Amino acid sequence: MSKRVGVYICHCGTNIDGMVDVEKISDEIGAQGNDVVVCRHYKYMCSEPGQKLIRDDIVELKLDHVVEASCSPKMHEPTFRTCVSQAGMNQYMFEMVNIREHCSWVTDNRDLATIKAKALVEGGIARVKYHKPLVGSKKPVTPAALVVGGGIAGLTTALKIARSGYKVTIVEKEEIIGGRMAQFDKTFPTLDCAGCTLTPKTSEVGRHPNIEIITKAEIVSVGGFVGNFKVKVRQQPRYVKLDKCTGCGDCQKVCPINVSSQFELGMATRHPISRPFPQAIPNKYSIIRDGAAPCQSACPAGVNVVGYMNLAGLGKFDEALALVRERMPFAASCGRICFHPCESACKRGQMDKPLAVCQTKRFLGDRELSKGVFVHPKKQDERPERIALVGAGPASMSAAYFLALMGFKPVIFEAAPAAGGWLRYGIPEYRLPKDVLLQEVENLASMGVEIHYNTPIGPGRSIDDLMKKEGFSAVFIGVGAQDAMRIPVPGADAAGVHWGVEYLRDSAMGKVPPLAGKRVLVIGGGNVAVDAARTAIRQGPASVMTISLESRQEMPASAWEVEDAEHEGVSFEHRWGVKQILSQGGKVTGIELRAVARVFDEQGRFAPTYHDDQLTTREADVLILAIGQKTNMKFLAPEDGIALTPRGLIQVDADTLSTSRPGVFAGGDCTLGPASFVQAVGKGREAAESIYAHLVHGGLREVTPKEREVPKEITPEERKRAQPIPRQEMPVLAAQERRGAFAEVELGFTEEMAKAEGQRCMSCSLCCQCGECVRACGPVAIDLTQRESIRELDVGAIVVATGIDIFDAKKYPEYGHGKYPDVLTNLEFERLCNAAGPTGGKVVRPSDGKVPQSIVFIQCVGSRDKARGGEYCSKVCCMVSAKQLSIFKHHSHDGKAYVFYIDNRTGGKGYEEFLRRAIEEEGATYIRGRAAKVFEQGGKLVVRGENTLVGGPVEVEADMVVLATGLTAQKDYLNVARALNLATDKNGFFLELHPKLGPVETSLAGIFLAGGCQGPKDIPESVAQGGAAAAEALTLFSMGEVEVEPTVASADRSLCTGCKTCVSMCAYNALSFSEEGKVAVVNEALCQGCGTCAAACPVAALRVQHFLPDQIFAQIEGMLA
Amino acid sequence: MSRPEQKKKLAIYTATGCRACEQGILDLNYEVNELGRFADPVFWPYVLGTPWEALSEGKVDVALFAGTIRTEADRQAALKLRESSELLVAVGACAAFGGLPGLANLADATEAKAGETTGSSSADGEGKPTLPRAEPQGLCLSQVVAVDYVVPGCPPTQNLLWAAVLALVCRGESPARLSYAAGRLPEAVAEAIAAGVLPRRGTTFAGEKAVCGSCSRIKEEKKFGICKRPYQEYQETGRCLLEQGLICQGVATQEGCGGICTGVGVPCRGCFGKAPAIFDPGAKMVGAISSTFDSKDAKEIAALVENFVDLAGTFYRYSLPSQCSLLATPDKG
Amino acid sequence: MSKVTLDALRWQDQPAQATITVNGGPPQVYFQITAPREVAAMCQGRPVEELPRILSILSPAHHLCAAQALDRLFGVEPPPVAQNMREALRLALFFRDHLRKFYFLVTSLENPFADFWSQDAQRGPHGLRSLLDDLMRHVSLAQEAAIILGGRADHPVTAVAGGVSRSLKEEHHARLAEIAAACRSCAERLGGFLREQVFPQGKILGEIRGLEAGPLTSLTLAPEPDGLVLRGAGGGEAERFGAATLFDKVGLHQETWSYEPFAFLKAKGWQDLGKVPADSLFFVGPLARLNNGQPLATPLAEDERQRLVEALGPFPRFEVVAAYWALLVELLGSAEGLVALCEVEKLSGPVLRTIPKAVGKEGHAALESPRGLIYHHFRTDERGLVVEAQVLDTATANNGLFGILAQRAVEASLARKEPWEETKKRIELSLLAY
Amino acid sequence: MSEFEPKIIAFLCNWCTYVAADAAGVSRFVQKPNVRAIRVNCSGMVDPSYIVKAFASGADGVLVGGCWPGDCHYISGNIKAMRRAPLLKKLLGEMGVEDLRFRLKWIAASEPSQYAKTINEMTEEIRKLGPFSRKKKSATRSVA
Repeated sequence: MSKRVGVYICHCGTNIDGMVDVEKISDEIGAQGNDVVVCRHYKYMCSEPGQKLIRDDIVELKLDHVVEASCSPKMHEPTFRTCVSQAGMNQYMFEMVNIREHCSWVTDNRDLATIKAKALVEGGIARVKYHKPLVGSKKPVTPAALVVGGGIAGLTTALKIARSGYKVTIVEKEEIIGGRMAQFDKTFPTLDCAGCTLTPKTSEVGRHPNIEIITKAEIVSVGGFVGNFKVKVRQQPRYVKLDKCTGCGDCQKVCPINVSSQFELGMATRHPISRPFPQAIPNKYSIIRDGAAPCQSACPAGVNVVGYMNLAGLGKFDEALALVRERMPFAASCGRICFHPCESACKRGQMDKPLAVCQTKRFLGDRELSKGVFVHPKKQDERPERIALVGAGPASMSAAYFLALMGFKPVIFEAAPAAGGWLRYGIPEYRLPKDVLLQEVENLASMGVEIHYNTPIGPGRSIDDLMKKEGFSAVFIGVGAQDAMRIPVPGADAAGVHWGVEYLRDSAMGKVPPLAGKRVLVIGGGNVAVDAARTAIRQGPASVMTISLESRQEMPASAWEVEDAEHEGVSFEHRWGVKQILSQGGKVTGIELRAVARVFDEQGRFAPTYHDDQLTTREADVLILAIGQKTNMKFLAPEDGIALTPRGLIQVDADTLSTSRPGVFAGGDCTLGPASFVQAVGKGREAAESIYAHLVHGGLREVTPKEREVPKEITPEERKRAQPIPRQEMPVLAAQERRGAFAEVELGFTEEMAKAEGQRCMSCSLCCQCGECVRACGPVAIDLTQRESIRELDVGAIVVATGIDIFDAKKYPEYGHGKYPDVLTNLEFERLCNAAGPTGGKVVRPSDGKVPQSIVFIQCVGSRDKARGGEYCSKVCCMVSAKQLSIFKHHSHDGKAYVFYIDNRTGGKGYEEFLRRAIEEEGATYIRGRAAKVFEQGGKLVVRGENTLVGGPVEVEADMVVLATGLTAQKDYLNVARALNLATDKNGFFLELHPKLGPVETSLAGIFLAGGCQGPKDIPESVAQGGAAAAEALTLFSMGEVEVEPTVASADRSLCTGCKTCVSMCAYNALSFSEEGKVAVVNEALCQGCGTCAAACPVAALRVQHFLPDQIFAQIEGMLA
Repeated sequence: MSRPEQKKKLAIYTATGCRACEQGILDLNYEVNELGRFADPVFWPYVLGTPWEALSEGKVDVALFAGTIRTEADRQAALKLRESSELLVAVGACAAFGGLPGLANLADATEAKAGETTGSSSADGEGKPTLPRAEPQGLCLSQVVAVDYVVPGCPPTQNLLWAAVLALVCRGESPARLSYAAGRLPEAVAEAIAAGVLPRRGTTFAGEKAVCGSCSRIKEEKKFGICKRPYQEYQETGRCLLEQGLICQGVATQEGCGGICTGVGVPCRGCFGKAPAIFDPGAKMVGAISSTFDSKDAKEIAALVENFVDLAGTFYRYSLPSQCSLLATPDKG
Repeated sequence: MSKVTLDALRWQDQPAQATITVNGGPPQVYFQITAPREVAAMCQGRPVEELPRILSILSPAHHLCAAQALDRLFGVEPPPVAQNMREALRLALFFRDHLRKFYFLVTSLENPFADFWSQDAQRGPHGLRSLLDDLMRHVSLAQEAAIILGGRADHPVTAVAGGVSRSLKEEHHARLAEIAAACRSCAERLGGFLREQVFPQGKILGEIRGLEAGPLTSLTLAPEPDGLVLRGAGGGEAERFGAATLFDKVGLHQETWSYEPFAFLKAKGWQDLGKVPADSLFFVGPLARLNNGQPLATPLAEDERQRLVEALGPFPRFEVVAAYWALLVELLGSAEGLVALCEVEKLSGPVLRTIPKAVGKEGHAALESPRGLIYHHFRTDERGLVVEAQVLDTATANNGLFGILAQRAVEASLARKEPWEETKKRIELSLLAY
Repeated sequence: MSEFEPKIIAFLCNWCTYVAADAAGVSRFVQKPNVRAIRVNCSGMVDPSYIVKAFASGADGVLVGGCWPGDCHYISGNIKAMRRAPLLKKLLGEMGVEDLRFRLKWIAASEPSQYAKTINEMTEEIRKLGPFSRKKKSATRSVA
């Protein structure tokens, strides 16, 4: 079908016609026919007569395509599109050819320019024939806005939108709104108080019914499209309920922790529970907590170490013990035998020595035992359910404790005559005295836990029986690993050979063979082996030697235990393995050993190999083989229906500890293999929670999100915070007194020692959750169990006002910021001036508190310096310094102010006048030139620079130096950009749609920018942009619906093979793979029309409307014809 | 048994090529045992020994032409068959796109061995015979004469070959198995066959999408992090070969084969020619693969590209003479 | 001088024609291959691992030969299951190729689509019609086996460096065993028919009986790995050498009137085709393979070989009936081999490929294809791109022999004063057996 | 015959390089009149097929101009262009298109002088290379 194309060529006065022979082109094209119905040229096509020419032709000549050759489409494409649509033609049937900017203006050869212009027009004609009419679709708008950032720009936007009657949600990263402006003292050029201008706004925002503020929150992702965004917001816990907090401040009075205040730029400290300043909005407290401290994360039972150590530091031992008990019921035992991973994780260990956590805990436990009064938290209302617990080891005891607190009736069945399991029969008395254990067991019994001794569970009285016949509602299996692992060693049946775990159990029961005068050999490298050796040496043998496969470093036994054993006279030999046991007349005489080649394979798995040619023997009368331990599963009956893992352990769900039989739970060694006491206690508590959920809620507990962990590396800030107290050393029994005695070796802390140890804690989690504030809070507003949460918001427009950051002055080491305390950044100086600031508004030197007599301001720190900072001008620093020196001069009239500057840029209303006043009235000395260096000389700071106006170097003495640091993008700008799909420039500032015509719009329809996040701005500009962004959002709301551009991608189902090449191309998630259709699907509302997918699509099934391959190919051919 | 009034006259010829296509036509007869009822092969030199003169005995209804145009004799054969046939069908990748023999077009003239014959059009005096002169380069049939239908593939799969015979020779007269033949044909073609009308001229007897559409492999995510060559290790079954880092042209090749090669664990090399909407298969393959490079770093990308070899010989393996837009000469007619 | 060109000879490897010039004395016959095969130009610059797929256009067996050359080039040994799959494919191709030749033989003077079986005498379960049905069915069965094993039948794709690209599925195993058994009984039936009706008194064969080219040297694989053996016409060994040195022994001669070069033994030097005896030529193919006089491992084939030896002597001459008979021996042998190989355990295993660690520089392989010995030799650059690909195809090796056979056929035909049309058929039928 | 005037097709991104080209015009930076620009939304939209098409249709050079990495109006479209260029160059090279004939350049809206410089350099370099002609086989090429 033939097309009817009209071609119009503009002279643009002489702009085009001067260099291009418009008439000639027009005649040639008009003469060629080929679908071109008419070709006209005119002086000014964009003028009304020019446009009318086109409109009339469309109607009279029935044109179906129009080509217009004139200036850049960036200039007049909308004009002509409107023009053709006025004549009834679809605006996309039009093509604009640029023969001015791209042709007549850049050539000086008229012939070549004419050739080029004609080629361009031919390209347009060829292309336009393939154009198709396109119409966008309409979608309703959600009349609510999201403002990201609660600084002055965002607040302005929020207020304007809210006042117009629409809902606004402000998402603010910090705990309060106000942004940078809240930190300022006075503002230029009027020198009025920043707080006085800001607070009325913040408080209006705070109380406006249409505004909701979400503090401590960030945008995670944005879905949807203009008018219909779905925004995910991640909120960090505030720990203080906004609706309950009255702002009375009782909480912060009792807070034991002091950390440096970010709001004050580290020039003051704050309590983790606090508010930055009294007028802050929301005018409520909040707690800053970085996450779980390494010690707490390391503890298998999850004990809040930081909390109770700090309480101990305050001398609040009862509260400390209560906090321990939330996770660890047996403080006295744990304090003795725990392998304390908390101490290994303690960050203070990176500086001097870790806190003596374990011993402090023991102190807390012992203190209670010595008082003889057992305090446990209040039990919940009694419940009818009885829970059976199998085994009276640590796991069961822990579960029983927590079950009892929940109101259940726990009943423990223990095969042995005493409780404690491994604690009782595995751990020698010198480490855990029996009476300590006994008291903890008695305390448990006092809570209503029944313990039946000598009552084995097994066939005859199986778990099945417990549930079916005896009416237990749930069962917990907490059996330990108390059988010795036996390996076939030749000669192991000789008299005098003992197995490690059994040997320990026998000694605990007093059934140990006499060892006096005998040579004892212990085989093994684990804790059982060392315990056995240390037990043996207390029985008066001639010698005790331990032989391990592993080297000293590889040994799994705790290093300090090995050391203690050596102190007590145990000798060690390493890297020998048993070949056979030598015996005579059925009695052991020694052992033959072979050298170990390696213990672990490349993957670190235990897989020993030996040199069979390197043999040796050791003589011995008694041999203890301590090569491992295992759980005896004989107590399980087939009808119990409890599944085991391939390793022979009870199979449990990792989160709920539920076994394969509903209602039966298990924890401790029988599920983990030989593990530690503290792990068993942790599992016991988890099982209790699961049992509670199972019986009370009828389902298993939901897994609560784990608190994030604080970084493991110590920070400089923490080093500063650490109090210089040495670690308290535990008094011990002298080594010579230990042999032959089972008296406890470690003697325990005193109150003073415990307190001192507690004060050593740096509280690297910031808030330690000691609970002091909770106890002090009258309105019960504090909830320390809060966790981060995700909220989803539906909004129609998003205004991004995330603000600016301050350039890090340390990147200019020659200026000495951070090295000399009296070199400040201008924001730090601002806090000094501020009446609510760290000095109460006195401008004094941080080093000595003296009032400075001379201050040097250094301009352009981080600005206009491509090498180290931004290439751009930060815009406000000239005025900031002029303002600050004026404030300084108002404080001390005789003071001298110097400014090293490059250019003074004061392009604002009243700005230049303000600067002139600073120079002329305040008498500041402006030196043109970059300062080269700041150094100390004779107790004074000296600024060396160059005076480029007079030429030559200059040195100025100063009491204080203020660096006019530049403004930079927020450090986390990329997170915001990614979450919102915003484009940024190379400095990290968000890209506006057009630098002049679209300053607050972004390339994403419905997402707007305001304030410093788009580039350095002063307050008036930020406010103006805030207003402009509000107007954009309001325009959207008042339109009620949005037209979705038709120049978007579409997928041809008849071509698409579902290869998924395109899916990862789309930066807007507009492309997805339809599982039903097995084809790609375009969400046209999300598509921005970039065409990346179309270029990648291997079958050309994806196309962007108005940029179809046919159209481009035709244009190429036309241009080259 | 009713027979059509007049059997269609059939011509079958192979120019320069391997004869697998003719074999395929023979196999049709073996398997379907139907063709003879509808068609008289009046001209089939390589199977029946028919001389060229047989062509002058009246118009042929359908000519099935296989092989690349490589010599003067091939060109003459194409012209003669075009002249004497109602419908001329390009059968197989060689006739359709140039095929493997066309690959030789890439080789540089200077690299060919010296002293080899180029064919001679005149006897050299000693009574020795002449040899048809070689064309400057291998061409596909449509570059020499107008072609009515195309049956692609190297060789064409039996079902599509049969579909073409059903459509062009039997014209709805055959009760034979359409569903077997029409498995992957576009609906319009299948309907035309069923209705006994000729499909639109220019129809390619192939599927309507690309090979991926019928390939059994699992596509998860296209992220090209490493360029593997087929001798390197990869999974025989399961995941998409391209996603495993192998160049596989299934993404941009017209379907119809059912993904035979990918199904047996070797990458597609495009014997069905480019998928219908594509301009140039090499450019599209470049676009599709490189777009998914798993890097944003120019150096990393350069290193990745370093591992690609012989793009032209791979992307235009079967279609160099006609579908490589930088080498191709335009079609005739 | 008169000149006749018999254009487009029936079904050969390559498009070919025969030109006969008579210039006074005896007629001079030129067997001309009329289409160029640009193996070097096609392969040069390709990644070497692509050659099995490219070279399969010469014949499907070239796919396997190229894959073997790749094994050597990459220095990898295919796992047993892969070797078995490749061998099974090779045997299936043997069966299909040979069976096709018999189909053509049986239908030789007729149009394959015509009702040539309509005479009542040829009806019935043992008639010709039933036999042809059987042949057709088994060609397509062998084709199906080749598709299962090779992915495609005519241009297989599955043989890759170090093994094969695909494993067989359960249903494939069952089907292959079925096909193999069917093929064996088909071969037996065909053997019976040929023995009874064709070889002794077959009308068709009778006409070209006695057409011989011999005595000729034959080139086959040696029993030891990677070795080749040249045998004299009497079956005696002339020379044994490593495959790698093939092109040291064999030269290629180019004539202006044929696109296909003529292979000859360098030791003897190139001699004009008219020279008798043609002792610079050698010959590959089924007959060449039987020329060693050794018993075959498979019983049916060995029985048939015994019959052949009884009838024609221990070292069959290069004569047409012998050539067809040799095809029958191999047809039986390949069917038997297929039966033996198509067992689940021989064609299944977890490892299908030995993955090469590095790209080698050079590789070669010689393989017995249905039409005779073929040989590949590749050289690559450090990236594994082909620098040189030398190929000896059966069309090249037997080019001279075909010339001689064509000459004999024309002479015989002229002697009987047959029309050219008959002469052409005579040439076609005599060449077909090779 | 007058001097060879190369024909260069330029695909310019609507947001950076097209703007730079406009700005170059506004600033009257004199440029060789050899470039014919096609405005595209993003350099990531430029299908390698377009570039091949341009050469096949008689262009002597092709320029793709996009935003600097990190500045893409469509977040990362230019990264896709950056990924495609080297592989496309390799293919073009095999087809006989010299390296200098196809270029991918990052030219920001703020770099009009850079745009003019690129155009001028490219024109002169391609002028030296001479017209692009499709790889032609010599008629006497031997075959075997």
